[in-house]
Amino acid sequence: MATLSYTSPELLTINAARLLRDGDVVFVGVGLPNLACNLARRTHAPNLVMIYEAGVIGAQPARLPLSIGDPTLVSGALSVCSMYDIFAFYLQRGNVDVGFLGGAQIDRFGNINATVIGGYAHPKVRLPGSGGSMEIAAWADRCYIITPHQKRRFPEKVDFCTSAGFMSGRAEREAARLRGAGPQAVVTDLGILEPDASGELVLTALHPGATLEQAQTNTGWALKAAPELKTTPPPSAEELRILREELDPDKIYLKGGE
Amino acid sequence: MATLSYTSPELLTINAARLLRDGDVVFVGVGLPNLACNLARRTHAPNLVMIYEAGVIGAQPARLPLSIGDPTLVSGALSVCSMYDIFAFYLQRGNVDVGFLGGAQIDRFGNINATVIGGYAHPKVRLPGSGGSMEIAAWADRCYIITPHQKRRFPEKVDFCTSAGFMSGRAEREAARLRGAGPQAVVTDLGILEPDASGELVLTALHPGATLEQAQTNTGWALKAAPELKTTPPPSAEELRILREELDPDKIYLKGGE
Amino acid sequence: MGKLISLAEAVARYVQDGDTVYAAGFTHLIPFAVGHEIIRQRRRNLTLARATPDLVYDQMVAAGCAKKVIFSYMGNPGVGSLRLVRAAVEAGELEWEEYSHFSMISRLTAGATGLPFMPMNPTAAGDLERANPSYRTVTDPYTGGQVVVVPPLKPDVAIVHVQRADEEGNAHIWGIIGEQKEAAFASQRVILSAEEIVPAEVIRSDPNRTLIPGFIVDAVCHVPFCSHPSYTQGYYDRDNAFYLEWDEISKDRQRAQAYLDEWVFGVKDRQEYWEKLGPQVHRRLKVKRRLSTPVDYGSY
Amino acid sequence: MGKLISLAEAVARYVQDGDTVYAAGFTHLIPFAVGHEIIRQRRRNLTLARATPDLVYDQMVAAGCAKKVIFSYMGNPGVGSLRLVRAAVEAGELEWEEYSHFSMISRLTAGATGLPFMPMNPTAAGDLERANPSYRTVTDPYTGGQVVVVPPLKPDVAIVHVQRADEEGNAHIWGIIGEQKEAAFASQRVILSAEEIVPAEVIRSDPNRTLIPGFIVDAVCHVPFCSHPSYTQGYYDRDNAFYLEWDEISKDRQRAQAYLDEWVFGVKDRQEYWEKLGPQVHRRLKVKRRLSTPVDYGSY
Repeated sequence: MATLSYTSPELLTINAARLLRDGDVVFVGVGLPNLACNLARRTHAPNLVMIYEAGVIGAQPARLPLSIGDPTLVSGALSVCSMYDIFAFYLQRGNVDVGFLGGAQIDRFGNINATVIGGYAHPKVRLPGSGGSMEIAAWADRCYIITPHQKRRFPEKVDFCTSAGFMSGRAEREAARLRGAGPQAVVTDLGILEPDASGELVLTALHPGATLEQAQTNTGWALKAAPELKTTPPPSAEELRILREELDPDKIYLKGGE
Repeated sequence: MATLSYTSPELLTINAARLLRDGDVVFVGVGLPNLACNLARRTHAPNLVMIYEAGVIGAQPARLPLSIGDPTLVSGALSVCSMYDIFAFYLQRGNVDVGFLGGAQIDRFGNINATVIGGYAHPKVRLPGSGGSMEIAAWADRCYIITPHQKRRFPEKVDFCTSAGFMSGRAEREAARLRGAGPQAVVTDLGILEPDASGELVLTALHPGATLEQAQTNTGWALKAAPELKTTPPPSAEELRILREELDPDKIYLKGGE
Repeated sequence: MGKLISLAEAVARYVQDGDTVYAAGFTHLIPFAVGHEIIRQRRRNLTLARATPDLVYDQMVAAGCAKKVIFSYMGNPGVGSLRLVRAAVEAGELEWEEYSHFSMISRLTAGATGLPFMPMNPTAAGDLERANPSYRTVTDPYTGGQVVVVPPLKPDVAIVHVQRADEEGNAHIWGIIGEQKEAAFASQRVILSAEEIVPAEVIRSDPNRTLIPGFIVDAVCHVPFCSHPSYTQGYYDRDNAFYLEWDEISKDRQRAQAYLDEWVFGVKDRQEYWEKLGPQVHRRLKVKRRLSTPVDYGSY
Repeated sequence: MGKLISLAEAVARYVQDGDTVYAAGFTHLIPFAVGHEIIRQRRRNLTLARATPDLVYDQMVAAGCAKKVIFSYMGNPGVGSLRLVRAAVEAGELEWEEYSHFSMISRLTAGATGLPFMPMNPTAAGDLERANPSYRTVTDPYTGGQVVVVPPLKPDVAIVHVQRADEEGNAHIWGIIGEQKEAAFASQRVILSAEEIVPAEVIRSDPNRTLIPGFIVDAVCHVPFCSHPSYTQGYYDRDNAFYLEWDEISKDRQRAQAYLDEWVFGVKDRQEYWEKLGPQVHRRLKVKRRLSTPVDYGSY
């Protein structure tokens, strides 16, 4: 069997899509999460409901949106509501199953920093800030993170906790009585990290060709492997076809990588 | 000059209409307040904005509404919003100039009872309850009350305080830091009561033909007259014409009285 | 299995004895047909929550469905008293819990948005706050003042009637929108009835009009004329004559019972009810068209 | 005098040095033309509040209008960093106050509804709550737990762009409605700009679409293409190319200044700006019609 070639963003997107379940209500971001959701809808999760923090529910974008507030998300959507309503009636009420998160740093316990590198008052690098991620991380039932696997992105501890993962460990999150269960998986270009019983992110799967050593070298803490380290099935021809021909033919998000 | 004859509801409505100012935003009830507002719009206050607690702003009813949620209030209105919004964004925010109130009892300090006659737990008469009047009384800048002048309606103290007037006196209302200034006038079929410096309702005007003694006999406390007791101008031919020919030709609300 | 089922099936499946029911609608869109079906299926010990109980709760109380009402204005709108609920309360036969409109709707909003409470500005009308221990206060951390709060209301089941919905329950509502959205989001289960079931394309042609998304809806029922004697904006008028007539009927428990026997137990469903009303009533309640000016969403 | 005045006059009259300004819009309907007019009139020491500062605040900061930003996501939506605001913050030249989206919008909602604060469920992301003392907690009187609250935001002036309004400022908005309503109700003054000024009958044909009532509006300005490079749903597309281009321009203060000289100071008003963009851009941003299915309000 010939091995199919694929880029790093394609690998990330396909593995993220596989985490979604049919019927999930997903708080979607632009870029790869948007592609992942649309891929899932065209494969195993036709009843996925896509929600955007701009207030759009059940979008049917006719083109790839550049921003989370693109007009193509609105025309033909099922519903559009105010920003307060999308956060209050949908997310805070507990109507969102899945949230996608990103950030400059993700630490050992899945906490995310999207605010500053360095000190808060005099930041070395000022990042965009929380947006909706503080609440998504707390209130969506499950959260997924898509990120390249780089050491600077995976420090032992985030400089600033924009969005709570398991904080100092699962017990602390449980004590905080947050609605959501916290980060369930981090999809990188090397594999998949999932929280263990203590809430620490451990490597549970490697993508075809990637090694544990690679993953450990590119992680800022002593990354453990799960007892049963799996290998993810390679992207299928159908998954790649949908991504390349239907979802991002101009390679706006799928360019780059190897 | 021939004296025009008019009924008691006509007299009440016309005197209430005169209290409204051009540009006022008014929280309107059905019945006489609705007629009073529409009369004011057709006379001295063309820019009056009528708001209904059902969530309707700037109604242009083509017929007399029976209920506060009549469809004729909606068709052709400027705006319709939810019940939460009409109370929160309009009334609580301080966007309402005038509220009309009613109740089974109005006491010496303008407190209103629309809840129970007798004790609360085992009421002798169970009335409809607050509806919106608890908040209207507190948050509209000025409140007006339209009521027949009867002793049982004007007790020294209400059995139950559904809506705050001046409570035990102006000082207590001021201490409660309510947004609105409280009841500014009670229009009865005998005259007009207004709060004095202490917040006590005193008779400030008599309608043509009514006497101070009549008013006192029909009030449950020792009703004082203002130092300058005025007489209200009698209903004009134009006011009566608009009421009878344009606003309530079928005499749905204007029947009764003498 | 799809969500589009008969009203009888929806009530059988989603309304249980002892439930807290919120039949939404401020004067408009009151789901009488669903109330009647609940009566026909003889549900008991319900807690009936509604800002304005209206005639539908008067009828449900008369039929013995309720053990409690939660309300903020217990009247026959535009007419006067709600005689049967009132009589039951005065006779001590019915529990009640009472709010102002704003505190009632704030409770529902807290329930719909997942909040532990909603704050309100002070009204100083302390008697109700003292009578109902659900009113509490918190200390404003910015000024040190006292702020009145109310707890969330989370009914077991919301009943919401709308003008048009698709088979999944994505619903367009216009006219007086009352507390329809809040009731649906606050409740554990949602029964949605609609004057018209339309293709999803109609809903998608105007997403800003969709107040209730299908994924929070459990049952979708096609029930034309569901609201009578209340009304559905653009579909039929409010039957003011019946609101006045009920004021007479409800003076006498026997007459009320006879009404239920004839108009609720005596008909199979809303269609039979509507036919029984007859052509004269149909004509009287008919409404001429007055269309909204469309808006352009653009093709992107 | 009427409210329908030129944008230049509206800014002259209602935006003062030192004001807190909320130019509303979540990606959609961002009032660039008003931001540019504020730059042209050289307002200073403004506090610029907005959930998503977007390019318009980058430009206003570059022009020296601002002393402070209040925000919850400081990015170029879909592109990356908001370089000029970021540089000013990193250089310590600009004060800032930071929230999450929901706490920002909760602040605005508290301001719009006259509440002393709005509660939120816990997020446990304590670093921001520690960094920003506006976050406080109250004790839940029902459970004894701690509840995070934020105080009201009450800007001096809200700037809201809409699709269509009548001369009194009664405004129809559709598509992404963001925080337009909350900003208008929260603010002391409201400048409303509209793609189209329509007869009141158009507004009255669909009252549920009216999110902002005229009586809270101070100035109504007819400003077609006000939102470019943002967009107005149904009227023109988002100029994604410019959002990408600004990412280059804003890498260099000189280039940003040259942009302002040419496109803000170099034009008299939005009409000149739009003409200067030229027919190719006009064509690229043109949108085909996609009309909503009308609804029937009925003639009562």
